[in-house]
Amino acid sequence: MEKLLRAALYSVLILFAVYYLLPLFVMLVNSVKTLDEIRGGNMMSLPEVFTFEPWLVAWSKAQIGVEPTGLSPYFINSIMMVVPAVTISTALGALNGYVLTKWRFPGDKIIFGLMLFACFIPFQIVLIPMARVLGIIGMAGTTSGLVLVHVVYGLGFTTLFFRNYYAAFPDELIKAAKMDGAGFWRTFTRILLPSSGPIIVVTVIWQFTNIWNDFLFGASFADFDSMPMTVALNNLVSSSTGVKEYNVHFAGAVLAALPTLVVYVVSGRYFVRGLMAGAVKG
Amino acid sequence: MREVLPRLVLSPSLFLILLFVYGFIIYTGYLSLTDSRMLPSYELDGFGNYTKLWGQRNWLIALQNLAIFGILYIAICSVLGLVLAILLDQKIRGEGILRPIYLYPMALSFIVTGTAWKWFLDPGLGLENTMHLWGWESFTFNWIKDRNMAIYTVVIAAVWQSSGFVMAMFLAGLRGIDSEILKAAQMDGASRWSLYTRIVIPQLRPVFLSAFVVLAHLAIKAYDLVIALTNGGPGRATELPATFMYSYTFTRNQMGVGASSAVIMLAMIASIIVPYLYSELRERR
Amino acid sequence: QESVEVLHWWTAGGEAKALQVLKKDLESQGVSWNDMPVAGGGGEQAMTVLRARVTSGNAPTAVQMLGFDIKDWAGEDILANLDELAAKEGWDDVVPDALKDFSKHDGHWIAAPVNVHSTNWVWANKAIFDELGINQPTDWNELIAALDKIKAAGYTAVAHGGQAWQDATIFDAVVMATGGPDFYQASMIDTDPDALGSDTMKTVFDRMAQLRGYVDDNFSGRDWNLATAMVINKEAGVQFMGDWAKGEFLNAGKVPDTDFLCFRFPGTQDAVTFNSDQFVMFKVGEDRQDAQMKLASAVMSPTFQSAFNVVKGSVPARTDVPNDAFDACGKKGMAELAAANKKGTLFGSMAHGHSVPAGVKNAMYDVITAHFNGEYDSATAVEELVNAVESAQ
Amino acid sequence: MSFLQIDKVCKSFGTIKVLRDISLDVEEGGFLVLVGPSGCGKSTLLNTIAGLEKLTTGEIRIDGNVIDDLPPSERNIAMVFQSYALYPNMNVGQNIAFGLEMRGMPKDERDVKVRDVAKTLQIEHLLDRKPGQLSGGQRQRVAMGRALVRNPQLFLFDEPLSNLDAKLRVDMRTEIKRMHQTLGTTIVYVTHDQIEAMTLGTRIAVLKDGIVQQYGTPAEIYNDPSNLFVADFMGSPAMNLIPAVVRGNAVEMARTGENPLVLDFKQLPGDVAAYEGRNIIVGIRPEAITDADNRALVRDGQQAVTASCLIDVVEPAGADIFAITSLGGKEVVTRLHQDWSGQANQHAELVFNLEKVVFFDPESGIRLR
Amino acid sequence: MSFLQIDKVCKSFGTIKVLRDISLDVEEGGFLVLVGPSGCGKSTLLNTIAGLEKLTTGEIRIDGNVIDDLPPSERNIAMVFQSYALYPNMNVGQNIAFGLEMRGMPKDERDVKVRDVAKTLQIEHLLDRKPGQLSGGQRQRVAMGRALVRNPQLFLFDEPLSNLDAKLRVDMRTEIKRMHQTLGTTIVYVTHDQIEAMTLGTRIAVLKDGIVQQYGTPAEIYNDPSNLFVADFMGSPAMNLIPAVVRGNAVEMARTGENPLVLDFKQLPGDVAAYEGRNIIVGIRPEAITDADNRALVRDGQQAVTASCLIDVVEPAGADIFAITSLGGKEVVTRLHQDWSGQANQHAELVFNLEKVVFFDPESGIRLR
Ligand SMILES: Nc1ncnc2c1ncn2[C@@H]1O[C@H](COP(=O)(O)OP(=O)(O)OP(=O)(O)O)[C@@H](O)[C@H]1O
Ligand SMILES: Nc1ncnc2c1ncn2[C@@H]1O[C@H](COP(=O)(O)OP(=O)(O)OP(=O)(O)O)[C@@H](O)[C@H]1O
Ligand SMILES: [Mg+2]
Ligand SMILES: [Mg+2]
Repeated sequence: MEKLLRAALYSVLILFAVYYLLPLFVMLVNSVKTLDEIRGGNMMSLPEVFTFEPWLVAWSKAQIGVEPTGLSPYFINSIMMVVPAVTISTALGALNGYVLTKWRFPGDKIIFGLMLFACFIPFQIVLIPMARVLGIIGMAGTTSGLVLVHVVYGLGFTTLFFRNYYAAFPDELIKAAKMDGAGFWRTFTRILLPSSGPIIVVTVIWQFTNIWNDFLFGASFADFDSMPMTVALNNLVSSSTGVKEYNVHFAGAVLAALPTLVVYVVSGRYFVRGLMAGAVKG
Repeated sequence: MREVLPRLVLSPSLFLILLFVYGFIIYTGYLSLTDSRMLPSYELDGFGNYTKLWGQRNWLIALQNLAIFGILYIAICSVLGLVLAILLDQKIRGEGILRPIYLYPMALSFIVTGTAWKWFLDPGLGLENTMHLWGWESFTFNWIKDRNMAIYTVVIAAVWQSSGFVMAMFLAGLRGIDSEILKAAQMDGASRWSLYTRIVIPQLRPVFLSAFVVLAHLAIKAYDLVIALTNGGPGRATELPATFMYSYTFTRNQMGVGASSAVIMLAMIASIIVPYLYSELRERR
Repeated sequence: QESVEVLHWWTAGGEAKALQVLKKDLESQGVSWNDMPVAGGGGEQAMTVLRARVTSGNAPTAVQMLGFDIKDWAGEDILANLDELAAKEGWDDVVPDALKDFSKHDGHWIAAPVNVHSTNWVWANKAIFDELGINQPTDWNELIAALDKIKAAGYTAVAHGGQAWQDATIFDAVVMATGGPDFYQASMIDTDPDALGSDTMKTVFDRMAQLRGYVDDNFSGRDWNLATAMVINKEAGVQFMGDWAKGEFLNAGKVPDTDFLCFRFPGTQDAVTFNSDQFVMFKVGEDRQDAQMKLASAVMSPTFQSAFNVVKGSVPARTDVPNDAFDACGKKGMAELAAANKKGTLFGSMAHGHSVPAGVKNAMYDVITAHFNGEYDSATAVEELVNAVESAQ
Repeated sequence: MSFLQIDKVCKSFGTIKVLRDISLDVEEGGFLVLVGPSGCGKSTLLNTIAGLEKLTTGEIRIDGNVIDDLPPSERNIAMVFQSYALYPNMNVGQNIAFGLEMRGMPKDERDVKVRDVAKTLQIEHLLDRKPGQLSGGQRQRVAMGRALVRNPQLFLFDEPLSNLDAKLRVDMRTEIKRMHQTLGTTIVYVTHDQIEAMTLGTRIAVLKDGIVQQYGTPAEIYNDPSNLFVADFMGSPAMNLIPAVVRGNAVEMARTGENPLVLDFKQLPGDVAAYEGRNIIVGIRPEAITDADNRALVRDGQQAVTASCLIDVVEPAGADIFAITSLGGKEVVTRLHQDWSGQANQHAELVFNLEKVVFFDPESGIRLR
Repeated sequence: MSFLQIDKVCKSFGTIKVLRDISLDVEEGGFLVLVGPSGCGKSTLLNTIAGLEKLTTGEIRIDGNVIDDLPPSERNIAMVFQSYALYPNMNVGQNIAFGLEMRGMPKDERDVKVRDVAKTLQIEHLLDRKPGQLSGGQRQRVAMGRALVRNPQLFLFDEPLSNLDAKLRVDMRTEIKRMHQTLGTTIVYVTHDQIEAMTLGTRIAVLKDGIVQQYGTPAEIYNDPSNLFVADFMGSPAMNLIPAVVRGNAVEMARTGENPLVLDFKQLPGDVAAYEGRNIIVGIRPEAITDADNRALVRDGQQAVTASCLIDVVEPAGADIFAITSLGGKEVVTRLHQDWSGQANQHAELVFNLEKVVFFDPESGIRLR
C-alpha cells in the first residue's frame, strides 16, 4: 500500500516535470532538425537527420538586420547592458534596504511603500515619457540610457529583497558597530555587505533574468549599436514577410535563454532559499 | 548629521522613483484627459477618452477576459503550486532535480517560449497532430483556434510559467512550519488528509496572500504572453487590458484612449496592492 | 564620416539581402549604414520604437513606413523636405499618383517609395488546377465553382491564416470584386457611411462568409507563410495574399506558371490594390542632411529598385524600371501596375493601411475579423462597420 | 511486571547510532525523567515511544503488549512538546478537542470533555482565544489540556517548561507534580533542568551519547552517582570534584602555600584502599561544606571535619552564600548560611560532611565504593 | 562624587513613556545590576547610557561630565549584548580588533592588544575562527574580549548570560565576577536571573514600568524589600506572601480544618500596630522555614516559632527538599534539609525564623516597618 502510494506520487511528480519540460523539449528537438523535416513531420518526434547547422546559423550567420551577423554581437550588447544595470540596481537596493531597516526615520514606511508599488506599474505606460526624459538628458539610444531605465524599474524589487533580508539582521549588530565607532558607511561596508551573500545572489539572479529577458525597453530605447539580444531574437523570429526558418528560430531562442537557464539551474537551490529569506515573507 | 546621511543615501532612489514612476503616472493621467492621438498632445479634452473607452466593445471583452484569465490563472497556479509543494515535501528523492525543472519557466521570457507554445497548442502542428500521428485519431485539442476556448490556452501557458514559482513559495512556507506541530497532530491521530486540510494549509495563509498579490499583478500586466501566443486572437477573443492599452496607444494612434485604459489598469492594480501594502507595513511594527 | 540610420523591419533573409544592395551602394559613396531593424507585426513594433525615438529627439535618418502612418507622421512637422532632390531627379514623372499621395505632404516630397506590393493576388497550386481541370477563374461565380471543385476533391480550398490583417486582405479584394473601383473608393477610402452601410457591403460580408466555408478549421492564428506552404505542398488549392507570397514559392524551388499560378482576384483584373514601403526621411541636423539625400537618391535609383524588388517579390515604385530581371509574375505585376496607374484604378489597400488611418483601419479589422469568425451575421457586421468607422474618426 | 518496558532499544539515523541498547522499566503511575546533555538522544527516545520514529532494534511494551508496529494514533499516548505545538489556526477549544475529533467523538461529548479539562486547568475563559493571544504559561496549560483530554495511558513531555521564565517554571512544575499525584498516570519526561528532574521524577535516567549512564531514584542519582559524568551533570552548582591522594584512611588535597587539607575517615570504602598513595577524585557537593555556625547541617552522628580555608570569592545569593575556596588546584564551591559574615581573601572555618563524600577513579571516572 | 550619575532620566518613544524619572548613582568600580520584568525599560536605559538612544529629559554624567550629546563612539563605553552581536563575517581576531581599527589604531598595535586580551580570556586558539564555528560560551568570551580590548571607562552588559545553559552560566558568572574584581571597572549589568543579580551586583536597581522600585545592595533588596513587588520579584523560589490577621504582638494565619497558625513576636514593627485586627501580608522566605532538626539555620539569639504543619507536596531538589504547606489560603514553600525524611500528607514540625519576617500593607503593597 505504502509502496503503491509512493509510486503514484513519483508518477505525478514526473508527469508534471514533463509538462514543464515540454516547451523546452519542443525547442531543443526542432532546433536540430532540418527545415524540411519540420515542415513535414511531427513536432514531438526526434530528428531523423541530426543537424547542428541551425545553431551555427543562429549564432553567427542568421539575418538579424541587413548584415548576416547572427545573434553573437547582440549577445555582447546585452552583456554590456546587463552587467552595469544589475550592479547598480543591486547596490542601490542594498543601500535602500540598509537605510530602511537600520536607519529608520519618520516616513520611511511610506517611502518603502512608494518604492514597492513601483514594482507593479505596467511598463507600457512609461514608454513615451521615458523616451522624452532620456532625450532631454541626452541618453537616448545609448546603453547607459538603457541601464538607467532598468535600474529605475528594478529598484522596487531590489529594495524589497534587501529590506526583508536586513530586517531579519539583528539590530544589535548595528548597535555593536556603533559602539565600536563605525559610522554609517563603515557599518554597511564592513558588517552588512559581507554578510549579504545569499540575498545578493537572489537579487542578482532576479535582476539578471528580468533585464536579460526584457524586450520592450530594449526595443524602444536601444540604438543600432546598443540593441540587446531579445530584440535581435525578435528580429530573427518574427520577421514579417520573409521565409521562416523555424529550426534557426528555435536554436536562437534557446541560445538567448541559455544564460538565464544556466543561472537558474546552477543556483536554483540558492535562489529558492534566498527567496524565502527575502521575498516570500512579504 | 547622523540623521541626514541616511536620507541623503535614500534620496537618489526616491528621486528616481518619484520622477520615473509617479511622475509618469501623473503624466499618463494627464494624457488620458487630452486629445492625444499619435504623439502626446497637451490640449485638455475632458473625460472624452473615458467615455470612448467604455464604449469600446474590445475594452469590455478585454475586461471580461481578464476576469476569466485572472480567476483561473490565480486559482490554478495556487492549487497546483500548493499540490506540487506538498508532493515535493514528502521526502522525495530527486527533489533537487525536480525543483529547478518546475521553476525554470520563470527564467524564460515568452519572446523565447512563445513560438514553442504556439506550436504545441496548434492542432495542425502540436499535440493534436502528434496524437494523431501516434494513432489516437479521435483526439482533438484545438482550443487555441476556438474563439470560446482560446483564453484557456493563455491560462495553460501562463500557469506553466508561474506555477513553479508559486510552488517554491509554498515549499518555503511548508518548510517553515514547526515540525513539532506536525508531530502533535500525528499524536492526535490526524490522518494525512486531515493533517494537511486542518493543520498545514490553514497555516499557509500568509503564503496564499503573497502568492495572490504576485499572481494578480502578473495577470494584470500579462502582455507578451498573449502577444506571443495568440496576438489577441482568434478575432479579439484573447484581448487583455494590457494588449488593449498597447495597441490603442501605439498601433491605433489613440494615445488618449490608451492612456485612459492605463489609468483604469493602475487603479485596478492599486486596489489590490495598496491594501496589501498597508496591512503588511502596519503589521511590521 | 557620414552615416545614415535606418529603422526598418526587413530582417528576413531575402529582404535583408535586398537592403544590402542599398547599403553597399551608400558605402561606395562613403556613407556608413547604421542598421536599426525592429521586426514584428507588419511594423507595429517599429512604429512604437519610432515614437520613442522621436519623443526622445533622436529620430533616425530614414524609417521604413507604410501608408497612413506616413501621413500621420507628416502631420507632426518633423519630416525632411526632399523637394530639391526630387526635382533634380524628376521623381514626379515616374512615381504613380496613388503613391505620391503618401510620398508627398502638402505638395512636398517627404518620402522615397521603394516598392509597390499589390495585395489582390491569388496564388494557386497548378498541379491541383490541372488535375481538376480548373481554369483561372475570372469572376466570383467561377471562383466559387473552382473552390467547390477543389473542396470536393478533398483539398483545403482556401489556405488562410486567421489573423486580422489576413482577413482584411481578402476583404479588400472582395470589396473590389463586388462593388468595383468606385465602390472601393467610396467605402474603403472615403469611408462614406452610405457606401459602408449599403447593400453592396452586405453582399461583401455574405461573400466573406461564403469564403469562410472553404477555409479549413485550423486556420486561426496561422502565419501567412504556413498557409502558403499548404499551397506549395499541394494541401490547399489557393491562397489570397499579396505578392510577397511569391518568395515562399521561389524559396521552395517552385517556378511560376509551371508549379504555381499567380493571377488577380477574380473580378479585380483591372484594378490593383497596393501597399507601398517607403523610406520616410526625418529632419536631421545639417551635418547629416547630405547623407540623407544620398540615401534618398540611392533608394530612387532604378538599379536599386530593380534589384530590390526582384528579391522582394514586389514591383518597383518607379514605373520606368526595365522588367528584364523579373520573373513571369513580376512582369505581370509591373504591367498591371502601370496599366492601373494609367486607368486610375490603382488604390491603396485598406488592409495594409493605405486607404484609411490606423485607427479606422483597426476599427474595420475588428468588424471584419469578428464577422469572419462568426460573431456577427452580415447585417450586423454592416451596422457595426458603420458605427466602428464613425467612432474611430 | 512494569507498565512501560523499554527493552534493548537501538535507533540509528543512517549510520549515526543515536540510541544504543536502552533498557528502562517504569511501573504504573511512575514518573520517569530523562536527562542528559544536548544531542544525547532524549527526544529521539521519546519519539520512538510515541511512534513518531521507528526503532531500529529492540522492543517497547506497554502493559505487556508490544507496541512497536502501532502508528502513533493507536498507541493511546499523549505528548506535550517544548514549543507546545499548538495549532495556530484553531482556538483553544478546538486545539484541545482536535484529538477527540480525529477519533470520531461526537461534538457534544467533545464539548463536555473539553470544558471539564479546561475547568481543571483554569483556562475556561480562554477557550475562544487563538494561541497567538496567549501568554507562555497559558499556552503551556493548553498543551497540557490537549494531552489530558484524551485520557491516555501514558504521557510524554519533551522539555515542557523550558520556554517559560524562572518564576512560571516553578509554578508549573508544582502543578505538573500535583497533576501526576492526582491522576496517577505514567509519565516520561525530558528536561534540562536539574531541579525539575529531582523534584518531579520517581526515577531518573541519565543519558549520554545514547547510552544510559545511570538509572535510579532522584536520591540515588544525586547522592550515589555511579560515575564522574553523572556526578558532574546532576546538581547546580555542580559537585566539587577534587583531585586527592589516598593516605591510609585519609585523603589529602593540595593547597597552594598551605598544608594540604586532610579528610580523615573512619573507614574509606573498600575500593579506595587499592589506591593507597595514588590519585583519586573526591566528590563533595557544595552543601556538604558549610560554615561552622551552620553545623547542624551535619546531622547527629554524621562524621565531619572542620578546617580553616582561604575564601577566594564570596557570592551572596540571597537564600545562601556561595563561597569559593581552592583545593587540589580546583575551585571548590561551598554553600554557607545567608547570615554568614566572612569576607573574601580571609580564612574561614569550614565543616566538611564526610558522610556525603564520594570517590572516583581519575582515569575511568568509575565510582569507587 | 559618584562616577556614573543618571539624573532624572526620562525616555519616551512617541507617546509611550518607557523610562520615568530614573536617578541612579554608581561609584567608580561599582557593579550596578538592573532587574525587572520584561519590557520594564532595562535595555532602553542601557541604550541611553551607551548613546544608542537619545534621552528625552534628564542628564547622564560620567566622572562629572555630561555625555548626553556625545555619539556612542566617543563615550568610551563598551557594551556586551545578549545575542553577543559578533560580526558574522569576521573571524574572532577581527571582531575583537574592529573597535580599535575604527579608532585608527595601527595594525601591529592592534594585534598586540588583541593577543593580550585573547590570552586573558583563554581564547587565543580561536582567533582565526568565525563566530559561527564557536560554542555559546566561546562566543560569550569573544563578546567580552571585544569590550575589554578597548579598555573603556564603563562596561554595559545586556543579559550577557541568558543564552547559555545553566552550567555554563554559573561558570561565566564567576568569571565576570573575577574580571570585575581584577579590573575594577565600573559595570552596569542587566539580567533576568535572580542569582546573577544577587551574586554580581554591588548595587541592584529593581525596575517596573520604567520606575525604580528599589535601589540598594543585594542584601537590602533581598532581606529588606521596600514593597510587595520587589519582595515577590527577587528570590527563587519566591518569598511566601501570606495573608494574616494582626492580634497584638502576634499574627494569625488561617489553616483549613485546623487552628490558625500563630506567630508570636516579641515586638512587631511600629507600623503594624495600626493594623490591629485587620489583614496584612506576612512575607517569609522559604529558607526561613525549615525542619526542626535543621534548627541551627536559626542562629543563636534569633526568635523562632515551631509549629506542626500538614505537608501537601514534597519536592526533593538534591541539595535541599522543598516542602509545600498551606497557610492563609496560600501555598507556602519551605526549604528543608536534604536528609529530612518526612512524607507528603503528614504533619511535620516546622521552625519559622521570626527575624526574617517582613510585613506589607495588603492594598498598597508598601512595606510596614
Ligand atoms: N531525523 C534525524 N536525522 C538524523 N539525525 C537526527 C535526527 N533526529 C535527531 N538526530 C540526531 O540524533 C541525536 C540525538 O538527537 P535528539 O534530538 O534526540 O537529542 P536531545 O537529547 O533531545 O537533544 P536536546 O536536548 O538538544 O533536545 C543528535 O545528534 C541529532 O543530531
Ligand atoms: N525603538 C522603540 N520604539 C518604540 N518602543 C520601544 C522601542 N524600543 C523599546 N520600546 C518599548 O519600550 C519598552 C521597554 O523596552 P526594553 O527593551 O527597554 O525592555 P527590557 O526591560 O529590556 O525588556 P526585556 O527584559 O524583554 O529585554 C517596551 O515596552 C518596548 O516595547
Ligand atoms: Mg530534544
Ligand atoms: Mg532587554
